[in-house]
Amino acid sequence: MYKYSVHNHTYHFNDLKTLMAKATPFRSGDALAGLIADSYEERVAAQICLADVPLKNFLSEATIPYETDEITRLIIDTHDAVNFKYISAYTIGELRDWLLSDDAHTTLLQQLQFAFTPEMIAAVSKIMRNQDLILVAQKCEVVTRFRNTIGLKGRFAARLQPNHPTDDPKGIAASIIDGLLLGSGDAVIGINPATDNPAQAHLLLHMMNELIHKFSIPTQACVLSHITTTLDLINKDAPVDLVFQSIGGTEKTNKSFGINLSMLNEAYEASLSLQRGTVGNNVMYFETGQGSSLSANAHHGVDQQTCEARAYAVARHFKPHLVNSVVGFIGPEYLYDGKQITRAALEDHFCGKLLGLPMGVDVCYTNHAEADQDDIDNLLLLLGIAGCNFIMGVPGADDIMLNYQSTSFHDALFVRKALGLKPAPEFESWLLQQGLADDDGNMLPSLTLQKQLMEKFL
Amino acid sequence: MYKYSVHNHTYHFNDLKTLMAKATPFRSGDALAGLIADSYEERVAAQICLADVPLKNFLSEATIPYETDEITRLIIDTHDAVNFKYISAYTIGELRDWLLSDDAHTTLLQQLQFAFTPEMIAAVSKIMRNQDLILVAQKCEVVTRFRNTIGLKGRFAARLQPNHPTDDPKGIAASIIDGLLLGSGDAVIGINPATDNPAQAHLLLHMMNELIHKFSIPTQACVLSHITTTLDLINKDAPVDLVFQSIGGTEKTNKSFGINLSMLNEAYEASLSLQRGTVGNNVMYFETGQGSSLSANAHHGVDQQTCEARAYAVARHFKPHLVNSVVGFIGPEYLYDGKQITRAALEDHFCGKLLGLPMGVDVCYTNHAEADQDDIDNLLLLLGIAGCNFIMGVPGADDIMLNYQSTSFHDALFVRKALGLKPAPEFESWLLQQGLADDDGNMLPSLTLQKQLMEKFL
Amino acid sequence: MQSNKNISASQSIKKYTQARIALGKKGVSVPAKEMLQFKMDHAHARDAVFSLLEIDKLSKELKSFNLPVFLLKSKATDKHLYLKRPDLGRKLDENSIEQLSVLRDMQYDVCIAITDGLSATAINNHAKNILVALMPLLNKANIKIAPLCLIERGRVAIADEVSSWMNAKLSLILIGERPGLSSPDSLGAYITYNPSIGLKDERRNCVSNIRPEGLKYKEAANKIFYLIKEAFRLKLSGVELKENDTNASLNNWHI
Amino acid sequence: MQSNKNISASQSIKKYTQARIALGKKGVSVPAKEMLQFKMDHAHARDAVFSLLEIDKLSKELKSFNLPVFLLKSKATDKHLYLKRPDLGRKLDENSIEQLSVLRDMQYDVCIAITDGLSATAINNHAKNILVALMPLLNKANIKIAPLCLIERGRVAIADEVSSWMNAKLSLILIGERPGLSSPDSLGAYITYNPSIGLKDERRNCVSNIRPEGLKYKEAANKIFYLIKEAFRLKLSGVELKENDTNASLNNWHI
Ligand code: B12
Ligand code: B12
Repeated sequence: MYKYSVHNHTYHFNDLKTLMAKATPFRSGDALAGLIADSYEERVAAQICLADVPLKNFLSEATIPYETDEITRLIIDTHDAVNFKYISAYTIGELRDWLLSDDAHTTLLQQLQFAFTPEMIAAVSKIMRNQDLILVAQKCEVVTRFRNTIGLKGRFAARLQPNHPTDDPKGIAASIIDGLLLGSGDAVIGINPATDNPAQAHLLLHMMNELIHKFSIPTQACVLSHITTTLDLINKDAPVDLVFQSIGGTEKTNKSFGINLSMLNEAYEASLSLQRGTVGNNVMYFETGQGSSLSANAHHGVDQQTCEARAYAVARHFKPHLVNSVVGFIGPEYLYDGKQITRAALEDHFCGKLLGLPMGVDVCYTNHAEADQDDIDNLLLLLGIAGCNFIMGVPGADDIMLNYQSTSFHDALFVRKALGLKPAPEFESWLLQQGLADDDGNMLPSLTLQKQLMEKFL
Repeated sequence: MYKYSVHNHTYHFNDLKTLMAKATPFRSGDALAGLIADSYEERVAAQICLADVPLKNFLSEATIPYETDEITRLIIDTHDAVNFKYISAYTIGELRDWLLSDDAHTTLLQQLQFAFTPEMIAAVSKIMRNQDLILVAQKCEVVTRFRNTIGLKGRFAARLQPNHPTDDPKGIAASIIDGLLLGSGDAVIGINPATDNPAQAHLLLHMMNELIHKFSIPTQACVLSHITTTLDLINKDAPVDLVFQSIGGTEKTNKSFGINLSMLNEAYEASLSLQRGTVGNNVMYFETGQGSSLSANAHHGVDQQTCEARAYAVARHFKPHLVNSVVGFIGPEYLYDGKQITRAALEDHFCGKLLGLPMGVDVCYTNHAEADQDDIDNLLLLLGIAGCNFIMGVPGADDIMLNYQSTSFHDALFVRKALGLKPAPEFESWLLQQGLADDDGNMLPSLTLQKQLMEKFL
Repeated sequence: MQSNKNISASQSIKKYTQARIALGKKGVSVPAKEMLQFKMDHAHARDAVFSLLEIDKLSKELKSFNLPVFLLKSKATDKHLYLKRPDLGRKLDENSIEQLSVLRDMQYDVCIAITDGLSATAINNHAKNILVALMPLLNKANIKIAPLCLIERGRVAIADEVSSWMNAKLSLILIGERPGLSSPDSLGAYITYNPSIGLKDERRNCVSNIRPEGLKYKEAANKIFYLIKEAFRLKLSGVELKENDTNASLNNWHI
Repeated sequence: MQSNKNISASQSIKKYTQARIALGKKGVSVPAKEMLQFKMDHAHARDAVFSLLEIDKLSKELKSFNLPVFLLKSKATDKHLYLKRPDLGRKLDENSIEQLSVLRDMQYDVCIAITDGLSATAINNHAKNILVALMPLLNKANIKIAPLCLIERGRVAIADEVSSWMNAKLSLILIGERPGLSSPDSLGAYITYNPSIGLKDERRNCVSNIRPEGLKYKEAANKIFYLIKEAFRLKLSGVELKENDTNASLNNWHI
């Protein structure tokens, strides 16, 4: 039982998960779930109260019981008690202050990744302003490698997302060519298939494999099929670089996605065994997003941001190359407008980074949400400053299959230009070699390459 | 008469000012004035239509008649026809594309300042995304000098704003000391007096004069009294550094502020004659803000952002040291929420910079607006990236006299840290000398200086 | 700025996809024309979200399949509430339940529900056409189809409630997918074997992006029919039911 | 991090102002405690915006000055509308005009209006006290005061309309200033000589920040009285009327 008094009123919060939910900045999803604070005053009371909770409490009071949830078990069983000593005396408020202090530097934060639990980090994010989330995330550095190196400071990558409503290979290839010519694709060339048909996925994997090898592009490919489909494809010797899966932060959420930890593990082992990486072996690509647990009616009364942070505990277990919070994707029932999307994105990026993940963000919104390109522009820059590893590159920011607006090839260039950031180093060299970029990072047209690509794939 | 057809509907716009108003991104002030587009589709139709208007039209079709408004006369009479040749063939849409191209570089943009009219720049801003406003503003550089140099690339200044509800000199001094110790005050130490009592203003000017000279602080002081009060004080030999005035973009608005161009000119000449600057002679400090014309019922059917841009024509005539758009100050009837405030701030900064002004922004909101510190944090960074010259430094972001939330000394440090920016060079050296900062720009405590300051002023 | 030659080369790749490619660039930015067109499309997609079912036209069309047609509503009483409260969009309102109660003692193989979802435009434009292609397949296979239900402001899961009132073995719901910038009228079909209230989406299959520029009516009907057949054969639907048919359109997917 | 000694030194400057100084810092940031306190104050300031006039209490208090009291309303029918439509807050509603019409043929020197503005709390707390200090000054000067008007949801300019219905030579309006984070109850007084509908703010004078922690009642009353006297003497108010009195409180402003 937690409580706090303001003027003549005492607010009571039954348990840690309630306190955390009430301390959460307002968002539609938690309102939908009936978990949100009833007033601004109650919200701040909960934040003040949460600031005084010792970190130790988070090890003894689980938001979802250890017995009933394999993710809670994963969190507790992999907790790094040794490094926890650095911070074990702190409350949430003190942790926030410490994170902002110069004592909390890059390498120490890296060392503490498994000393933090998702709930601790979710809790501290709830009492932080956007500027705090950005300043601390800026200090984190999570670097991963497959055929190139993602996440170095001063770098900013983009997933090339060439989706097509009927998975037409030529249509997809046209988008890929456009994206490469505009410098996108270092994070991954990743196609969401319109259907979950394995034959088609196989075909697309082959096409990308040829592209990458024929043109010596230092990047990786992915077809974002269900993990069971991908596993089958691996068994059929399809050229699988990264294994994709959407994941959630509760066992039940993952069940609704048709997965569990052991399935993830099986796919992880299978793809590791392929040894397709050249500079490293981070083989997984995960997508997450606030709201998926509630959407699957699997949230156990835990607020959506805490569920999201728990998903990161799943992700980090498999040393992913990329983790992508698809932040505005589901719709306004979880994040209503640009303000909520922005806040959630900064929280997700912050939490993911502290928990040791190579976080990217799909800066996006749907047409039923109250948001527009201006919100996207703002958030892009904030994430760029916060040190986000990658964003999406979708032709003209319009995904014609998934029906939402994400960020474009141009947007990635915008962030790089406005903030002086560069693509992944191997990819940068490739762009230079191909005459697609000059030394200052300006993109140049390359008719030769374009012609070669078009001849091969169109 | 302008028009554009979508599907089966044709939208008609009677004149340029109507077209511009309808093309304006939604904001409460223009809705209040009855000028806003009726639907999103109409707004975009107006934008598409506006994109096709040749720049030349803006020289022949005034938003407010030449005959009835001295600001229109100022705009037309000082238009730089020679440099206009660079852009005279463009439409608004082509101007937008050109501004974003590499052809539009810093020095050329500086050269074009008086070739642009406020209306041209307001119009082009209306069809630009936030990212466009930021990218173009980033290329501008407007440098001004009095006792230090403001506006250099890589620099970010703060006005120290130590207001007190009864103008108590000790209360004000305490805030000044706090601000200096936290590295604020390079733009100006500027007090809004609680009353317009000249004796009091005189007193405060004396106090700041002593402070600046005794402690050799390379900065300037200002009491933000009405310009007539300041002029009287100059005549009474008060130590006036910068002359302040709130200005608007129509003659009628300025009348409601109790001023006109000749009064401004008189004060300008008077303060120039004092020769108090050491490294330069930019002696004016202007404040503006969308909504003031409507608030004074003096907008002539011109949208609030265009009125604001017209105020910049007034400002640039007097080569000010500082121009500050107090963007969220008036309240929700003009800019309803964080989104509108953010957009307006980026527009104002963009327009001011292109028109040749040393733009700062008071990133702020009132308690009756739908905004909070998260909006402030976001906007702060966006402006930092856009190259904004300065922001406010208010103790704890809470102005206890003007009753609104602005940015704090800490916020200025946050922007500098997150973006690697430094204070004005002369002020930076002073901070180093005093042991208040180290070479990396980290702020250090200086007990000696603090004690000296306290002994002198408290 | 790009040379003319280059522009025309890059233009030529446009024909392979409706995606916004080969836009050119000014500095690093999308040119004004394309940028404003994007905004206009956004305005129209927003309009589609708030579009309404053409009930009269649709019920006339549905009646042409010689099945009773029920006009139902979810508990979400308007579009704004519908957006914020998907839970209400998953439940039938009182009046709708009352209407369905007459079917209490019936037994059907397949129940077909049609609902606006996030784009009534999608249903207005395509619902009939897809049924025209699908119905003959179902009839030929001797599948017993329940009365058709046209539902205002439904979510996918409302099919679970509808079909449990009808005792249907499998439910098919046609729903307006959220409007895209380039596709304000895309239709989705979701199939659930042994539907019951409260089940999860992993128990369903989905055929998506149905519209002339996406998955064509005939191909969509084939896919749906394949999934229905397989569901009956395997007595399940969802993640364990894979869409393994190599149908006609797959042929031109080889590169 | 700061040393203890330094913290205590910086704490000692706190006593000179209510401003948020000497907060310390973590990295470059405000410590958690202060940051959260700021938020709580924001919550309370937001509450003040939506606070309501205690009409019963206030009319009782106002009646103690032996003047008739009118209870009026602006055309802004609720607080949300009031925030978006200041124009409505500048106009009396029909019923209020009807009430005032009985005064059509009267003549007064000063009309005093009292309105919630952006903080009813300010009026609830201070309106009476400031009048207690001011009324004797006005009475002593033989100034003829009109009936008092308590107005819900008024803006400053509503005083122009009120006083024109009463034919008053000068209007004084007490209004709740927008709430600050540290002052949810600050009161402002605006004085207009020869008020008439549609005039501009440059014709008014303002005495602001009236509350015990700001400008004290007695000093405020002195200032207001000074401005009223000067306005009658010069037959004007506004930018040309400067507040040149060196009143008591000015003495301790010398450093
Ligand atoms: C929104 C969405 C989601 C959301 C749904 C949550 C929500 N509250 O809306 C989230 C992000 C959780 C999601 C997850 C997945 N989705 Co999805 N999703 C969509 C999307 C973009 C829009 C759907 C829509 O408009 N529905 C209409 C509204 C009105 O109905 P609703 O009742 O509000 O929404 C329900 C359905 O959309 C359903 N749903 C969403 N996705 C899927 C996928 C499958 C296979 C099923 C059976 C149901 C389902 O969940 C919602 C809640 O019950 C479509 C793309 C499209 N063009 O339609 C893809 C789409 C339907 N999803 C797809 C896929 C593959 C998935 C995943 C399997 C991805 C993965 N590998 O893990 C997961 C698992 C879904 C599950 N079994 O629970 C594919 C389906 C391909 C196919 N033909 O089978 C689509 C077509 C996109 C794509 N090509 O990648 N998805
Ligand atoms: C908002 C505001 C403004 C806005 C008003 C526009 C608007 N639509 O609200 C703007 C930015 C335009 C403004 C301008 C100025 N203001 Co002013 N303003 C305020 C503020 C912060 C809040 C007022 C409030 O809450 N009113 C209550 C609401 C409910 O009433 P309202 O009808 O909506 O608002 C009207 C009045 O506020 C009036 N108003 C606003 N400022 C002033 C100043 C004077 C001298 C007068 C007579 C009227 C006036 O304009 C509004 C529209 O009619 C106060 C600070 C405070 N603590 O009160 C300073 C304050 C009232 N302003 C002040 C000053 C000095 C000015 C300027 C003279 C500054 C300058 N040097 O140019 C100008 C000119 C005003 C004029 N003559 O038209 C001083 C007044 C000092 C004094 N005792 O004389 C104050 C106290 C702040 C300060 N110390 O600097 N202001």
